[in-house]
This record gives sequence, structure tokens and C-alpha cells, in this order.
Amino acid sequence: MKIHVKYFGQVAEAVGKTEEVLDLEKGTNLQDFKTRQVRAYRIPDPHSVQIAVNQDLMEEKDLEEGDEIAFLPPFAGG
Amino acid sequence: MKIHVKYFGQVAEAVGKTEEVLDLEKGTNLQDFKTRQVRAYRIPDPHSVQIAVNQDLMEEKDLEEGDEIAFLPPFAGG
Amino acid sequence: MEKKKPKKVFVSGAIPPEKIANSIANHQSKTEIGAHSIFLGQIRADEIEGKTVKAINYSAYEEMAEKVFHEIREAAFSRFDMTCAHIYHSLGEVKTGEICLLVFTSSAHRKTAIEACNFLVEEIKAKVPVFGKEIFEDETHQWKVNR
Amino acid sequence: MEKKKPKKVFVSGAIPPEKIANSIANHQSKTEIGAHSIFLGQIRADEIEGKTVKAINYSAYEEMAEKVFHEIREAAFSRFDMTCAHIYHSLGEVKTGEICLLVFTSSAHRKTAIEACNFLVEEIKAKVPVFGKEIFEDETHQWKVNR
Repeated sequence: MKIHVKYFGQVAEAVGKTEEVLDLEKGTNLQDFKTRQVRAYRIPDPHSVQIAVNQDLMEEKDLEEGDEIAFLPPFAGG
Repeated sequence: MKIHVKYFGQVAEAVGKTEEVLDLEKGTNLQDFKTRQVRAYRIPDPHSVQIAVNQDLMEEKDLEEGDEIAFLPPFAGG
Repeated sequence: MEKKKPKKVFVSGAIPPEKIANSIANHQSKTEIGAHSIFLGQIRADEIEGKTVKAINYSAYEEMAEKVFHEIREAAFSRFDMTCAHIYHSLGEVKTGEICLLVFTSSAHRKTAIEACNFLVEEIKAKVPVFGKEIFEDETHQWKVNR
Repeated sequence: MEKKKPKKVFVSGAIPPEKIANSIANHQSKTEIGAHSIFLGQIRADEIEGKTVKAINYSAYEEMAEKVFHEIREAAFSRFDMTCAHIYHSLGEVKTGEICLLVFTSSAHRKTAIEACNFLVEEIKAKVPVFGKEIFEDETHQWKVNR
């Protein structure tokens, strides 16, 4: 299944891109996917990185076709 | 002894003037003076009227030559 | 050494929005500032027993009021780590919808700026000898009292 | 019936002081308002290990951020008896001394306006996916984190 992945701030800097489309095994778990990306791209300080799925912050989810997964470093608005 | 008296807001309205110079007996007490003025001018709601002597709020004082006594109704700044 | 004369707080009539924009623009060179907190008092068209307020006419025991404004400002500086604080208050007539009070505080951090601004507003309402005559549309009036 | 489209919060670059004056001027016809509370975030020239910040470059997960801004604004309206609330946040580069955040609340009474403004500022800092790259004078950078 295809998912869209977005990277922001220092995560985008570490990953070297701001988005990509990945083809995952059906039913991949969100935390497993995060761990995989953190290792693959050596994303620093992974505990501070929150994940949004389809624009909502989530910790647990079985990913689905077409999901938009965003890697969000600490917020710095205002 | 001469003292300067100032009236503000609804007190000035009741008194019918904004200031006057009065000749009082030496050592007149502030509260006695307030009571006298409240009666003479029928100043309404006297408990809500604060008195400043030489620009400082005061409740007790023996008045002195040249004192500036202000009758201040409730504040409404802002 | 001469003591610096306190800045005047009272302005004649309403406080124009441009005055606020100018205050903000004047702080852009102060790069140690991270936050501004601004309070504006605006004249409300209150309805009281069927009559509507159209303006407030402000008067004050001016010499004492400027002294108390100065004391309140000094108290705020000793209590909060502010960079600047500005206060403007109207005298004379201010129509409904117009601004009668501007309190503007600046600090490195937001909590300080916000707390200092609140402190100043509450102190001004409680301690400054300013009087407000609420003028109704039929030209009758009543005297405003701060709650 | 079509749902009203939420107003956009993000503006490109610094928020000009005139925008704030215009916001104030636009509220002078709303005569049920008695108080405005305004918060402004300004870029600080912080010194970190001998290097001085000259600008912050803001980026955001824009679609999510606009959604969260909208939710925060709705939450403030359900919690506080406000007349209006406006939020503007910069995207892109904002230099030291310039304004990057404007939160503007209005209410009949001062306490409501002030509390609503504080609520919005804290919620924005905590919940909106905005990222800030602090650019130093030597063009190196570090990433800002809200405390």
C-alpha cells in the first residue's frame, strides 16, 4: 500500500527531503514505521518527534493505503 | 488658617464648584472637616468619597495651613 | 543631577489606533524584547434603563493622577523584569467605539509582559483619581464606577 | 449550506505594525466591546555561545497548522464570552525586532479579553506544528524549541 510521508524542520534537515511516497506492507504499525525511519535516516532525538496521521497527532495506528504521515519536531510557534 | 479644597466628578456636581479656599480653625481634624462639608453641600453617598491631602489619600490628619484637600468620588479610570 | 520628568499619561480625547502602531514600530530596534502585551479600553454603548451611552467624559485630579500613574509604573518595574511600559489615558470626551486607555508592556519573555500588563491595568482601575461621566443619547448622564 | 471557510492565520514574513492598527480601527464600530487584549511575539536577538540570532525562518505543516489554529479559536469561543479573536503568524524569514505573532481578543469586559488572549497564546505555543530556524549572523543556524 502507498503512504505519503512528510518531514519538517530539523527532521527534514536530517532526512534530506521534505516528502516521499513509500510502498509499505499492508497493516504496518505506526510505531514500527517511525522506528524504521528513525534508523534509516538517523533522525536525531526521536523521542521529541511527534507523528501526525492525516493531520492528527497519533501514537498508535495500523497504517492504511493513502495515509499522510508527518514527522514533526518540537513546535516553535509564536 | 487657609486651606485649598478641590471637588471632583459627582462631588463637584453636588457642591456646584470645583474648588474653593476656606479659612479654618487651626488644628481642624480631617474627618470633622469632611463631615462638615458633606452636610453643608449635601454630598451624596459620603462613604464612597475618599479624601486626598496634598495628593495622598488619607483618613486621619490634623489639617495645616496651606493643605490641599481633594474630595474624590469613586474612581472610573480605564 | 536633575530628576527625569515623568512622561505624561493623559491625552486629550480618544487614543488613535495609529498611536498604538507607532508605539509598536518604536520598539523594533529593541532586540532584547521577545513579547509585548497590550491592553486597550474601549467605550461601550451600554444600555441602562432604556438609554444608551454615547460617550464618556473623563476628568481627573490631574496632578495627583500623574503622580499615581508614575508610582504604579515604578512599582511594576520593581516587580517585573520589563524592558518598557507605556500608559496613555484619555481626558475629555471619548465616543463609544473609541479607545480611552492604552497599557503597553514589553519584556524578553511572554509571561512577564502579560503579568506586568495585567498588574498595571488593575492598579490603574483601583488607584488613579479619574472620573467618568457617561453621557446618554438624550444628553442626560450618570457617573461611572469601576467594579 | 456551505461551511464558512476558516480565515487564514499565516502571513508571509513579518507582521507590520499597521496591520495591528487596522485591526483596532476595524473594531470601533463594535460598540459592545469594552476591552481588547493583544499579544505580540517579537524576534529576539538572543546570544547563544557567542553568536547572535539575526532572524528566524518559520516553516509549518500548513494544512494541519491552519486546522489546529481553527480548533484553538473555536475552543476559545466556547470557553470565553468573546466578541472577536484574531490570530496572525508569520511564515518565512522574520528579522530580529520584527513581529511574528499577533493574537487579538475583544470582549465586553477586561478579564474575559485578557484570559482569552492568554489561553490562545499558550495553546498556539503548545499545539501548532510551526518550526523555527534561528539564523545567526554568520549564517549558521539552530532549531528553536518552545518552552
